[in-house]
Amino acid sequence: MDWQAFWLSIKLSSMTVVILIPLAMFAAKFFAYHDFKAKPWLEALVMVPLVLPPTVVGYYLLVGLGSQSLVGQWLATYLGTSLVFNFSGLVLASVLINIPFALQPIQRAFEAIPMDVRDAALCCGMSPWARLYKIELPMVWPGVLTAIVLCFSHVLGEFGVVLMLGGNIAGETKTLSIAIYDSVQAFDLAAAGSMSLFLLVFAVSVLALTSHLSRRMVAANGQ
Amino acid sequence: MDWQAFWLSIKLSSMTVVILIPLAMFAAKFFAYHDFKAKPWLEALVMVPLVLPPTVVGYYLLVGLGSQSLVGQWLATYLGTSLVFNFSGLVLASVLINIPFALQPIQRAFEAIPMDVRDAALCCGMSPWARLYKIELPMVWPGVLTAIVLCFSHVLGEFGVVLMLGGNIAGETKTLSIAIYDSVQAFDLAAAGSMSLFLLVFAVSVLALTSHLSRRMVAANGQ
Amino acid sequence: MANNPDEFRCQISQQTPIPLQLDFSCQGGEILAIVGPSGGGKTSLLRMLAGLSQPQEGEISLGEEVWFDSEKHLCLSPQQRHIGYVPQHFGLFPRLTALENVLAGLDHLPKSQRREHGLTWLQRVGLGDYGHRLPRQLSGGQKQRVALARALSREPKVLLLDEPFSALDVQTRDGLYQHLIQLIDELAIPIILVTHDIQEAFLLADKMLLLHQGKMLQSGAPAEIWAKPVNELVARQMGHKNILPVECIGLTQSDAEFSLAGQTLRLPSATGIELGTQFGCIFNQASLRLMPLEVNQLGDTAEHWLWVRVIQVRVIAGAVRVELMLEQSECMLELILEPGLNLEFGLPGSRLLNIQPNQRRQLAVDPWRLILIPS
Amino acid sequence: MANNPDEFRCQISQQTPIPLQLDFSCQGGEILAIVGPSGGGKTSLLRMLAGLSQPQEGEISLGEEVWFDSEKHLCLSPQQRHIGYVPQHFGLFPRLTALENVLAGLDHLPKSQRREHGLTWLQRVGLGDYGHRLPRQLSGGQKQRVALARALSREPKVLLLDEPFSALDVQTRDGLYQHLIQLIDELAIPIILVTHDIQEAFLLADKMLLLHQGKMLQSGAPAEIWAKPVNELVARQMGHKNILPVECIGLTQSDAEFSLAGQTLRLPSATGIELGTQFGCIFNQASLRLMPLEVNQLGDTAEHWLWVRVIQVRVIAGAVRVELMLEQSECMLELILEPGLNLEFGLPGSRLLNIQPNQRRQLAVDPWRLILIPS
Amino acid sequence: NDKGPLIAAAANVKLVLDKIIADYHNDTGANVRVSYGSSGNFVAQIQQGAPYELILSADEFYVNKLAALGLIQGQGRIYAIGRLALVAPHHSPMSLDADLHGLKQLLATGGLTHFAIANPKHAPYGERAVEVLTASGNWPQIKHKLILGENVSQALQFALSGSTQGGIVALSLAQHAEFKEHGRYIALPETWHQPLKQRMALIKHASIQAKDFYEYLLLPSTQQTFTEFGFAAAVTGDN
Ligand SMILES: Nc1ncnc2c1ncn2[C@@H]1O[C@H](COP(=O)(O)OP(=O)(O)OP(=O)(O)O)[C@@H](O)[C@H]1O
Ligand SMILES: Nc1ncnc2c1ncn2[C@@H]1O[C@H](COP(=O)(O)OP(=O)(O)OP(=O)(O)O)[C@@H](O)[C@H]1O
Ligand code: MOO
Ligand SMILES: [Mg+2]
Ligand SMILES: [Mg+2]
Repeated sequence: MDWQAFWLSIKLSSMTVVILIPLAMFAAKFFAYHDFKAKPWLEALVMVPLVLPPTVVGYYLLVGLGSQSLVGQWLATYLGTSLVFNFSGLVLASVLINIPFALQPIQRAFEAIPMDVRDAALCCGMSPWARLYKIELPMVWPGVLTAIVLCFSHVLGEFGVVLMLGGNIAGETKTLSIAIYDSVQAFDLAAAGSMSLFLLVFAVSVLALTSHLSRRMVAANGQ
Repeated sequence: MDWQAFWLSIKLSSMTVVILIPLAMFAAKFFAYHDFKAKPWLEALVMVPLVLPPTVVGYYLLVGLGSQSLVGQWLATYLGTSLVFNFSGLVLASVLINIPFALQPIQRAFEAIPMDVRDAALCCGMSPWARLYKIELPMVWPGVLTAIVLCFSHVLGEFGVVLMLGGNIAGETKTLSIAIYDSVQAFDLAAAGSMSLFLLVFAVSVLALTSHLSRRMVAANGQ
Repeated sequence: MANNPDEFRCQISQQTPIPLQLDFSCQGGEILAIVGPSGGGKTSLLRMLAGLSQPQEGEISLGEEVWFDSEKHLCLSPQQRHIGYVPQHFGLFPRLTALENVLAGLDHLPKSQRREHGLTWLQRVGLGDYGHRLPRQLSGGQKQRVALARALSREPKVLLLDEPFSALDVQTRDGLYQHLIQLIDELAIPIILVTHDIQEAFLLADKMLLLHQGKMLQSGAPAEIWAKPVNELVARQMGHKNILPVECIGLTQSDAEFSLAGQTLRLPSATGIELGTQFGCIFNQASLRLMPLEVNQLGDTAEHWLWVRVIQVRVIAGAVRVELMLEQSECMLELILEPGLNLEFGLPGSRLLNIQPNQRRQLAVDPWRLILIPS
Repeated sequence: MANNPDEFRCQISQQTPIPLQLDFSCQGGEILAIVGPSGGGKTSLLRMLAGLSQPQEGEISLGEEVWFDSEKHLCLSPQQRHIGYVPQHFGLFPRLTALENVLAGLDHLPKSQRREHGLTWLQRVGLGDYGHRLPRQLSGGQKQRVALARALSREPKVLLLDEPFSALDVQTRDGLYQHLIQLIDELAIPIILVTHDIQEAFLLADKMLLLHQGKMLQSGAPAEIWAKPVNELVARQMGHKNILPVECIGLTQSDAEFSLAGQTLRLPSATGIELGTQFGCIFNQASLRLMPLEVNQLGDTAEHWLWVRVIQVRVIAGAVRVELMLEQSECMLELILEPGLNLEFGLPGSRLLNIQPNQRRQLAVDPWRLILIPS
Repeated sequence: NDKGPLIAAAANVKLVLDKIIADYHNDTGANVRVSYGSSGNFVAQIQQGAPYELILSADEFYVNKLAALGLIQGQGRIYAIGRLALVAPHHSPMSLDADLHGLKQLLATGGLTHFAIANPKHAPYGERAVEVLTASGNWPQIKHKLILGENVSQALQFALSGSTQGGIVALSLAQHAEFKEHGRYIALPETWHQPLKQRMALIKHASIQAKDFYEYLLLPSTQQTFTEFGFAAAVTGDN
């Protein structure tokens, strides 16, 4: 069992979820409550990371963010940093490619808040933050949970983008899913099998626990 | 532009959606309205295809469905068919790995149907089919649309499982996403770029159109 | 069980989730009104009758057809019961138009007739022009009427109405009463009507049932319950206002003397009245008459009259509402003065009667009209 | 604009999405009741006052504070208006408990006071023990009371109530009236109350506004509108029942003769009555008196009486409701017989009066009490 | 930096390189870190500033490409010559011989439904496999039966999956212990195809340690290890 890779995967999944979900909530709320000509196009554009093979997405990200690119040069010159072949690059990539999984379910959840509840919330004199936190978040929670579960799982399993942008560097960019892939490639089926099994058991337990806790949480105050 | 691969991708995406979504609706409805001990576990298990690297999932599918496997032998003996290295195998694999994308959003949509509407539907004396078609489907439609969009896009972009189970046979299992991957690997960046662009423009247009039409459809009778 | 062919019988009891204990029946062609304080269990009961939830124990049947029997573990589904149900919050299908909502209940009709039948009912509830509207494009009362049309149009075997007119104005309401009465003439089905409007219950219901915390407090003809409420809660629910505590302080063969906040009242004696017993006494409108300003008109011996002080005067629809306080107490009385009833026959309006706050007045009491209830 | 410090003024007009044309004001400490048929635009109006939607044109202001001005493109948000709003369908926050729902409106209070204040109000609406319940665990009336507590507890600058008592029984309702009146005494804010219950409007409202298809049909003190409705629609909304078409067929200096379904009535003449004009005539309860069975008591010259036939008799709360039909016509009259009012003073109950369906009776009319409205 | 320099290596040398790195550590006490992947990906990554100091490519093409871009020191060196093997899973009716007669026979009888090679479009081993099939005269019959792996390793997975009757893969992989449980193999003569010259190169900024390992790979003892793992020794004089 490659513990280093395992912890890296967990770190990557968690950071992606922690960064992406709040951003997705704002975007989802905006999309849900505003209507404009370009909206269907924007919504479709958000799906782009899903439509191309992950390795290809990774390739374009690599070219777009690498040291030869404008972004890469700007980053190197002014921040002395880089987004390729290191962990922060992976986080960025994971956030980008998981946008569709985060946005869509949350947007649907916002759209489903009944008009009269929205009206009442507006008339209650709460600050927008309080409203979001006290009223809207509990109501869109099932959608947010779906988003979290999808993103978390998908980051765990994702290896195309990660491999391309990260370069399989142990301790830095070699996630468990790359380790499993490597083992399969190297015919170390025993290692691949045990790592897969471990990852599965872990992920299923975490997800089941999450869904159970969230159900209890929601049941404790209702549904 | 590899038209054969393009049409194959479209065919695969469409068939996956057509087969998966109705099944997902029944499962989602069941999950939404029934509560039992094992439910969190089942819900988590459904996420499994997301958690492992697609190539690895493909490898296990290949071994599990191949002609040496029990399933493969049964299929060969009794149906004279096989699920590896051909299109039907791809469809099966696509359906399996997209279950999380289909199930979760639709389940949330079912859960969001208010109690009083469900009560009223039960008291209207409609057959369960009529109820599903006339009452529930229009209400869960946003969730179903999300499921369709996610599945459709994901099948287009998926290549790990497809490559592993399908074996990259032109006209049979070589989808556009594999073709793009191949081009990138072969440093045929021009071909990769043009195919990617085409796929993107196509996918974005289809998705935007879908979302636009569905919005109009729903607007015509409401929301 | 040799039931009436279309007698609807319900005998249920349960402790959880909320306690319920009921036993009643309703004949075909009869309207049974269920009234009671908010949270009494009316909606919970209706959902059980509809088959949307199951009581712990008991039996529900329509004629020979058993709908629910806890002993035989039998429970028909809502579909099998073929009921018409107007839920308290309407339960309209949000993605269907008003007309489609009505049509949704008409699957038992041949396809060719459905549309016309649905349109007829939309017209009856005054929404002929709103068939294409979605629920969210309708006002509260319009929604309620769609729900009503959906339930009434499907020629149900039993009709369950949960405050079906609560969002409607008088005029619209009156029109719908007529349609309901017409429907009952045509179909002769049992109708269970939950309502908070006592006038409505009086107007429509043959029987009435008072539900409080899951228990039947009283049942019978509305007029009977009104005239003989078993306790103060029932009385208040029936709209009685002036319920004051009295105590029997003297008893002869024909009369009983009661003390009421220091004043004394002589009422006709009746069985069950014993010296020292406390009662609630309902001073309903018909029993009171405010005397003109010239005091002492009734003489000084307080037998059938009380001293009161005027607190507030308010003109209401065609009448005057006066709030009075019994002298030397906190007891309030409300009096609706309609010309000729509690006043001497004359022109209405407080001005003409010269009723002013803070006046001291005499209030004549007709002892035969008072209602005594156990307190 | 030199407004009263807390006068709430609203002057708006629009054509789409629904036509609305209104101009009214409401002083601090006043209750303005808005009534009108279902779908008249009451909820739409309230949403505009709350800032949830914008009218096309007009101005809304509270004292010196302009809330909306179409010319200056000014529109305060609902938060800025600091209102209390009870939506028609309650709009409770489904994931918050009853208490949290109330607390949600108390962000302007110091944190330490919120909980206590919220609990006080929950108790006032009779839900002290239900604070921990979620909306879906409450009955219809309990939900409505939570919404009410949420709006009233936040000490708003204006209170907007959309049928806030529609799901409540008489008793609970009466208790809440008291709290509302108490609140207005404490805060002296303008209160806009949409209601379908005319009694409620009479009891609570200082002013009343009749809204029909977005237009103000009439406004004024409730008693005034009741006594002088400008047309039949207003009359019906005010609860008048017996509105029959009459035509002036003779005119002297003091009297006017009217034909009513073949019979003739002599009424006091008034300005505006011309030969041949048609009116609606309201025969309200106080104007009618059913005569005993011995016919021809009033003589044969029909001046102040009509021949009628009894159609239906029904005992209602403390009185008898009789449906009569004018002879030789389809005109129906409804009569609530309370002892001593429309009958000679005596004991109530149709049995004692011997009123039976199909009897031919004389109905005395008090000409001074009739109300004529343009038809 | 005791973790050692980062090396990019083609996936098909994973087995042998793991052994060599262990030996290297034993011999010198020094460490290297290695990242296995596809040579094509490495080129793209090195172009974007990947922190590799040494690349072991699966063939010459990619190193030459890097040289043309001026990203490596000199032209690099050939470190090993790849060899091909014909493999068949245990149940396969195909008989193995270096002349591919068994394959031809199976094709003739229609007993061959699927045959796995690496994708000739971008995998060198796949390219050479096609050469072998062409030279042996089997190409027209077999070209529609081909299952293409993303790389030679995946081709072997296909071959082992039981759903093919065989395949042509790298000898180095076919020799692997794991493989023996599932199938048989036979080495194919090097004369059937262009030599699979696997070239390595030091990246421009490569450190002393990387250079040291680079040299270590060319030691005769190391080259001996390569041959044990199914490669032909590369260091015979010509660069
Ligand atoms: N979203 C909408 N789109 C179109 N018409 C609407 C919409 N909402 C309401 N209406 C219409 O506007 C009119 C006024 O509605 P509103 O809800 O203001 O009536 P209301 O006076 O509150 O009626 P009620 O007493 O039944 O609640 C109604 O005819 C209704 O059908
Ligand atoms: N899901 C639930 N869980 C727990 N208690 C509930 C639930 N639903 C209703 N109750 C409680 O059951 C009691 C009866 O509710 P019900 O809805 O039957 O009352 P009701 O008579 O219809 O009242 P209303 O006139 O206000 O509609 C109430 O006290 C309510 O709080
Ligand atoms: O680059 Mo490979 O390992 O010949 O397929
Ligand atoms: Mg209820
Ligand atoms: Mg309304």
